[in-house]
Parts: sequence; structure tokens; C-alpha cells
Amino acid sequence: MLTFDHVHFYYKKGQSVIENMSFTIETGESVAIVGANGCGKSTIAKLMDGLLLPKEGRVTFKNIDTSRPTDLDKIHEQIGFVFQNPEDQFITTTVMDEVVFGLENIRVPREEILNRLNYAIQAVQMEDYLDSMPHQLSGGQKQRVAIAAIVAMRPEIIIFDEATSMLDPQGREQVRSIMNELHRQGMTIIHITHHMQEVLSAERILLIHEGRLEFDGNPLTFFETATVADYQLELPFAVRLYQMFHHSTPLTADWKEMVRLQWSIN
Amino acid sequence: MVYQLNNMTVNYAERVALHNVSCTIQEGKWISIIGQTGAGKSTFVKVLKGLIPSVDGDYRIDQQPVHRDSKGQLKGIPDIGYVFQYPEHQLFETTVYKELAFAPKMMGYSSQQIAHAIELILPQVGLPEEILPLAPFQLSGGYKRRLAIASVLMMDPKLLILDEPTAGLDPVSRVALLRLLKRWQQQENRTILFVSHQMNDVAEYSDEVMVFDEGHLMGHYDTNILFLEQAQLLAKLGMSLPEPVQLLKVVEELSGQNIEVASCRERDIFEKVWSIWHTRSC
Amino acid sequence: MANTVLMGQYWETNSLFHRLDPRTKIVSIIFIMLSFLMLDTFISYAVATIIVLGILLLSKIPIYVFGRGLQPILFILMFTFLYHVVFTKGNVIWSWSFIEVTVEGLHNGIRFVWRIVLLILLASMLTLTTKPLTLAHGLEKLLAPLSKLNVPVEQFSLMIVIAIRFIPTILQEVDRILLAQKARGYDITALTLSKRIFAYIPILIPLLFTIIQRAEHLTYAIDARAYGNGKGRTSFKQLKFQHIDYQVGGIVIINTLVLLLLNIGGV
Amino acid sequence: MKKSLFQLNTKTVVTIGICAALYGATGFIGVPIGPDTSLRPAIALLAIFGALFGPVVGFTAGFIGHVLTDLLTSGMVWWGWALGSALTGAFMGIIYLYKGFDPLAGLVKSKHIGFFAVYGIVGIILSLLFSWWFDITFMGEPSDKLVIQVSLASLSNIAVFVVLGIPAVLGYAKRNRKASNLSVNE
Ligand SMILES: Nc1ncnc2c1ncn2[C@@H]1O[C@H](COP(=O)(O)OP(=O)(O)OP(=O)(O)O)[C@@H](O)[C@H]1O
Ligand SMILES: Nc1ncnc2c1ncn2[C@@H]1O[C@H](COP(=O)(O)OP(=O)(O)OP(=O)(O)O)[C@@H](O)[C@H]1O
Ligand SMILES: [Mg+2]
Ligand SMILES: [Mg+2]
Repeated sequence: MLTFDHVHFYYKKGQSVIENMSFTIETGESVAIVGANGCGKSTIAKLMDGLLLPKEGRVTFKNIDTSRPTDLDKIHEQIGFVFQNPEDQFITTTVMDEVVFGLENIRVPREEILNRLNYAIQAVQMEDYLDSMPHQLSGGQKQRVAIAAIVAMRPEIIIFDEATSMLDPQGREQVRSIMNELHRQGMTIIHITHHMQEVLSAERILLIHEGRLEFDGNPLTFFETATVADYQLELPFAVRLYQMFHHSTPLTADWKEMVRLQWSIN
Repeated sequence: MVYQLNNMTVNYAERVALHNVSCTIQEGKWISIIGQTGAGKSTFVKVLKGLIPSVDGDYRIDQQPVHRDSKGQLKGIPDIGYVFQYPEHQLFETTVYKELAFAPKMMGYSSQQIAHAIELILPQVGLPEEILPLAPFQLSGGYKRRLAIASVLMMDPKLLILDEPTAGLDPVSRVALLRLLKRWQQQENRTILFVSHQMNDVAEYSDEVMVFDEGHLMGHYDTNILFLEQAQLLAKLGMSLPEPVQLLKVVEELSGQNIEVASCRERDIFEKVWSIWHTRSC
Repeated sequence: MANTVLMGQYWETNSLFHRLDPRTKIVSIIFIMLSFLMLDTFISYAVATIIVLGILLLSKIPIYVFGRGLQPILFILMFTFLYHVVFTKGNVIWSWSFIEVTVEGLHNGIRFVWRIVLLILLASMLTLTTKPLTLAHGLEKLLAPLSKLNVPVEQFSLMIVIAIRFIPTILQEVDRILLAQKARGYDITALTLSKRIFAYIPILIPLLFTIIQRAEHLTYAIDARAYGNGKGRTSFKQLKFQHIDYQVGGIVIINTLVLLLLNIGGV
Repeated sequence: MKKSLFQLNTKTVVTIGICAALYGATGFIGVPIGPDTSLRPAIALLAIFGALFGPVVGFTAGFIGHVLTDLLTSGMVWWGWALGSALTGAFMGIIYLYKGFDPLAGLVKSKHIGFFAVYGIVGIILSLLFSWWFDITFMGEPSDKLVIQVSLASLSNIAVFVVLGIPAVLGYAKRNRKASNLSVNE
């Protein structure tokens, strides 16, 4: 239960970045946050994790207010946050230490750390790079490490802030399946992305426009009805295809499925 | 201009990032570079720009060996534009304005000329004027990206290298940028080297594609040939096809026939699929 | 560059000292150094020298590496020596205008220089056989009991780790800025030396800005991963005393005692 | 928020760590001007940290930074000089305690500059005298040599402080004032 209650935020007085934003994300949901560049998505993510505090209104996680400094640790333990730029996230000098750092903080016992380290590193296929310096990896490898470091902590919520923007299609698919797996286990997934096909497979979409929440609901409904270009978005491939077929079959996230269905009807 | 690499090898400490790469890059083309994470794409384009000082191999521009210093190290090649994979690697000035003005100032333009050029470039990449006095690091991820691209476009280079320039851009800005680049490249006969993981964009905009795998250059293809005829190669290297081409494959499989299309671009494939569809349902 | 700083002076051999627990090394070196500060008599110097030579041999590190460590302070050593030689009053054995060389001066000069050399050799043992981050880790563990007294040992240790980790990052940052400038047609390294020094100044302010920015992100990163105040963290990399640590510890104590006795006995 | 002095939160930990690294990194650079003395731009950094973050950060960053450079370059730590760096950093930080002095917000008055210069210079001289005393007492180094060294080092450090350190703090404050003014105007 993560709640924004009439949240306002600005970096500089007079230039508000988030305006009067209210929504609640229930435990176990998978939510995509979309919107134009500079509309405030990363700021929302930082507000969720208590790294920034609202200037007005409240952000609460399970009724803990992020503005109470004493409880902030609990929030950080329960909410994992993969930064937009993985380089900003790196604290230590090796890939292994990077994953272990968070685990030590949340007091995971030693043997368990090893298990989780192995699991996370294998999930992102970075086994060969355990002793490399995070800063000396390729762009996509950095993102993989950043993801592994958070996934290993097994928080209740993970916020992915464009965490797959530099992955190859296969890597994107892998991360997608990691997310699905975690979601199946009950984790809340919040995914900030510009990749519309990924948005389509979320359960819920929050559309941010100039610091305001513009739409909150089902992604399929959204793409069927909204004029996406108004929000600097495009239609996912599945929806483009759907339009080409003149809406003759119901829209689903899996477009291959849709084509087969179409074919069989005809 | 023609850029030529011969048996180029790059080592980072113990890791070989490029293996004996030889290639020729002709003028006036949009060449995309694809390959999995860690395949050596960024390393390859850095070599072309001369950003990696010690390389093993031969590099010529218009048949002339590229200038090296007394220690045999490569020097940056000034008339190539280079947009880094992470905009943070590129931005260093204290304000957006200074960032944009840096390159033209180096090239000796007057401050009026620079101000004018900045006025022109901002709308093209979709940056508002209000951000000019801000520090680059106060911008959102996507704005940083636009700024990084704009500051290189200010150089108006003959060869422009873009390392995943669309990562972090919102869809409308992404398409706008790609169209801007395409227009610029075609009208002014410039060369673009475009590193990307977005197969749809690669299929849509490029003339040629270079495929990398584990430090090797696996081939340099015409875009249509690569995506329409070399699907096995891509599959073998664990790379995926653009969605329109995947659609084509699905329809081929369903109809059990080979479908000829004009190109691997989405419009052409949709047109074809639509016509097959139409004939079937009539 | 990044790697050189992270490795510090570290020199890989498979010696006994490389296997020792960093805590043993730190404590032992402190003990030996303290005992060296009391060196006075000829025999005690001789014993100390033998101890240090023994340690050098055991470390299996080539001698020239130690020489390299002494290089930066060669000047101080020479100065100290000459100073004593010239300014100590006593039996003159050679003179030229107002300069007089005395026996006592030679004696003093050699003694002081010798002591400094011994201390430096010892100190470099620590850094040659231990990586900086291991050293920091050892230090944290040594100070751990203070944590109970509410001394922020963990945070202090994180400070040191960040400092070590960021020296290369900062040097990289300078490289990065130079590279970014190079990518846009400005190559500082192509300038002549005298011009280059001035060209570095405009880099300083952007450097300061990006570093302060880095600090902000790093704060977020550490907070976001629930570091809190660092209390009660588990520790994945553990340090364990082995037999060898006890043996070495014992030897060090005996050594120190011997030196002490020698001094007290005035031999 | 600003004037808290001894509270050790993540932000202070990171600031000290990074300042120490910066001090250490620039410690690698130095133009030698005399026996064991060099013109070290690092002093200017201590001035900046002190002014921006206060005496505690200045002290700790100076100390850790100095010890680290010593460890990384020769392996031998000159504790007296490290403590000297720390003291200098602390003195540079006294100005931070003044009400109305806040370079992060662009607030620096001319009287602050005067105080800053005085504390800085006094700090430099005092800490060098301290290092001198320390070396004589614990290392048994000859004292006359140190007199030369201390005076040379004082002069060079004061020069760096006046020529680089003070202007840098002013420049930084000026830039921040500009940025915040702009936001008010818009
Ligand atoms: N540290 C900062 N100081 C001042 N302004 C900032 C700061 N960080 C962000 N902003 C501003 O706040 C606004 C929202 O930024 P934010 O990073 O939240 O956008 P975003 O939605 O994540 O965009 P993107 O998709 O480009 O990452 C932008 O206008 C940006 O310039
Ligand atoms: N500075 C460096 N030091 C050491 N190894 C490096 C460095 N930069 C890259 N590498 C390694 O070299 C290989 C190639 O890296 P490169 O950055 O060229 O990959 P890439 O194809 O651009 O990948 P991506 O799509 O993830 O950006 C990778 O295995 C990477 O870990
Ligand atoms: Mg963002
Ligand atoms: Mg890359």
C-alpha cells in the first residue's frame, strides 16, 4: 500500500514539478508509469522511496509517512529503487560488492547472502563479471548490475526507473521475465518506461502529464481511447496492428496471438 | 570521406573488446550498429572517433593514416561528431548555454553566431529556452539526452556517431529526432553511425547495418537483406527481428507461402499484410 | 589509473604477510613502530635492522620496489643527514671554511636517517601486502568494539571506503571531462606544457560541480539501499584469525620486548 | 538543517568521503618549490570544503585525505602533517558557523571574506607549527630544517589559499546566487 495524498513538489520555489497528485498502489500490483521527458516520473519515484519529501501533502507506505525520518529506514528496506542512471547507483568497487552492499544493510545472514548473490547475478547473466569494476562495464552491463543489486534485496516493491533502456531485446525480455516472476511471488512492480509494448503488459498505467496524474487505469483501455500523441507517447505495435485490422479482434498485449486469432476468424 | 579500419584490436586490461575488426565506411549513408550487450559496439565507435588512444591496428581516413602522436597513440578526430552512450559522460559545463556553446566557440564562431545557432537548434531537439541557464545535471534524463545530442549537432560534423541516442527519450521525441537526423543525413549527404538496440528503428531508418558479436564484426549488410534474408544469423547471435518483420514471419507461417515485400520498413510490411488480408477476406 | 589507485601499493606475491589477517598486520606494525621510536643504542639498531631485513626477505617482494617507496623522501633523508653532519658540535674530522664535519654529527645523521628508513620500510610492508580496501576493512573490525560506545565506526569506515573508491573516480572524472572536450574538438593534451597548466583551471569548477552532484546521487544511492546509520549490518566478507596470525603476533610481542630490554639495559 | 555540526548522517558521511577523495586526488599533484614542500592546490580545496560544509567536514576530510595520499604514494604516513591538514580544514570551516554565510545559497558578505581570510591564514600557520612540533617530538627531525620548511610551506599555502581558495568560494557562491535569482525572476 503506497499512497500519494495531494502531493506537491518543486525543486525551486515557483516551478512546481508535481502538482496535487493522489493515487494508491496496492500490494502486488504491476504498474507502469509513463509520460513525456521531464514530466516528473523520476521525481515521483524519488518521492515514493522517501529520497525526496513532498512540499505539501503526504506520501505513505503502509501508513508510514516518508517525512518521519525515524521510519525512513523501514521504507528503504521495503522499497527497492533501480535508478535511471545505473552509474548514480554504484557505491562500491566491484560488481560483487555492489550486490552484497544492500544485503548487508538489511542484515541478511552470510550464507543467505551467497544464495541471493548467485541468484541475482545469474538472473542478469553477469557471472563472468563479479570482480569487474561497475564503472568499467558496457552500458547494458551496468544496467544489469544495477537491477541485480536491487532484485537481490527482495523488497516488497521495486521501482524500475527506465532500468532496461539500454538492454538488447533479449536482455529486455529476460528482465521482463524476472519482473513477472517477482510479481507472481507477490512483489509490487512499478515500471517507469518509454517502451510502449512493455506498458501494455502491465496491469495498470499511470500517465503523468506536466506534473499531474492524467490517466490511471487499464493500459488496453488507455491505448484504445486516448490520443497518445498529446502525451508524447506512441501506440504500441500491437495497437498499430489492431488498427490496421480495423479493430476486428479484441486487443491483447500479445500481438502474435492476435494475428493468429484474426487469421482463424477469416 | 571514406573511413577504413584494418585488423583493429582493442584490449581493456585482460578483456579483448574488439577482435581484428576490418571495415570500410562510405560517405552519405546511415549505418546502424547492432549487437548484444557487451558486444563491443561502443568500443568500435570510440575507436573511429579516436577516443581510445592505444589500439592495435590500422586506421585510415581517405587512404591517409590517421595522425598519431610520438608515442603512437591515436588523437581525437575533430571533424567527427560523437554522442556518448550516457549523456552524463558528455556534459561538463556549468550551464546548458555554455554546454551548447562549447564546440562552436572552439571552432571560432562569434558569440552572436553562437547565440543564433543555439536559438535554431533548441526547437529542433525539443528543448525549451527556459532551461538555458540551468546546470545540465538539473535536467531530467531525457532532457540531458537531448542536450547531449544538440551540443554535438552544433558542430555540424561530416560523420556523426550516436551511441544509443534514443535511450531515455519519450516516443514522440524519439521519432522526431530520428526524422531530423534522417533529413539532415540525406539532404546534406552526411554519414551517420547509429548504435541501437531498437530493431524497429534500425529497420526503419538505416541504409546499412553492421552486426557485432563478442568483439567480432559478424557482417556488414544492406538493411533489407539483413532483416529479410539473414534471420538465421540474427537468431544464432541471440538477436531479435524488428516487430514488422516478425509479423511478416507469422503471416508467412500462417499462410504457408513466401511473401515478397518492398522493404523491411513497417509501412511496406503493413501494406503487404493488409493486401493479403484483404484478398483473403473477400 | 583507476586500478592503480584501488590497488594502492599492493604487490602480489604468495608470502606469509599476504596471507595474514589485516588486523594482525596493523597491530603488529604499530607495536614494532612504537618500539622503534625508542631505539637508542647500537645493538638495538642492529636488532631492529635485522628484524626489518627479515621481514623484507619474508615478503618476497623485490628490493627495488622498496627503493621506489623511499624515492620520494630521498631529499628529506639527505637533508636530515647533512644537517646533522654539519650542525652537530663535537670532534671535527674535516672542515672547509665555516663548515665542520664532526664524528658526533656523522653518528647522529646516520642514526636519524636509519631510523626513518626503517620506519618507512615497515610502513610500506603494510601497504605492499594489503589492498587499501582490505586495510580499511581490518581497521573497521579493530575499532568495532568502540561501536558499543556509540562511536560511529561503521560510518567512519564507509567514509574511508568512499574516499578510496572516489580517488580513481575523480581522476576518471578529469579524464572524462578531457575526453568530452576532445570529442568536441578541444584537445588539451595537444597543448604545450605551460599552456596546459592554465588550461586545467577551467576544468576545476565543472569538476567541483559534478563532484558535488555525484555526492548527492551517492547519498541517495546509499539511503535507498537502507544503509541507515550502518549499525548492525551483517558482513559478507569475514576476517578470521588463523594459526599463523597467532604465531606472528607472538613473535612481534617477543621482538618488542627484546628491543625494550636492550634499551633498558643500555646495551 | 545547515548549521548542524556533529550529526553524522549519510549526507555528511558521503561529503566527507568525497572531499577526502578530492583532497587525496589533488594531493597527487604538486609543484615542488623547496625542501619537501610544494605548492599544493589541495589547500584551496580544504578552503572550499570548510566554507561549504563546516569545520567537522574540513577536519575529517583533510585528515583522511592526507593519510590516504601518503598511504597510496609512499606507504608512509606523516601523522603530524596529516593532523596539520586536518587543523587547516577545521580553521577554514569556522566561517561556516557565521550566521548569514551560506555559499550554497549564494549568501556571502564582504565582512565574511575578511574573516575567512583571517581564519584561513591563522589556520595555515598554526597547523604548520603544530606539524613542526609533532615532527620534532615524535620523529626526532632536526628543527632548523623544519623552520625553513614551515615558513616556505606557510607562504606557499597562504598563496594558494588567497589566489585559488577564496576566489573559488566566491565564484561558487556567485554562481549559486545567479541560479537562484533566475528562478525568482521567472
Ligand atoms: N535536481 C534537480 N534540480 C532542479 N530541477 C530538477 C532536478 N531534477 C529534476 N528537475 C526538473 O524536474 C522536472 C522533472 O524531472 P524528472 O527527472 O522527474 O523527469 P522524468 O519524468 O523522469 O523525465 P525523463 O523521462 O526525461 O527521465 C524536469 O523539468 C527537471 O528539469
Ligand atoms: N573501461 C573499460 N574497462 C574494462 N573493460 C571494459 C571497459 N569498457 C568496456 N569494457 C568491456 O568491453 C566489452 C565491450 O564493451 P562495449 O562497451 O564496447 O559494449 P557494447 O557493445 O557497447 O555494449 P552495450 O550494448 O551494453 O553498451 C564488455 O565486455 C565490457 O565489459
Ligand atoms: Mg526520469
Ligand atoms: Mg555501448
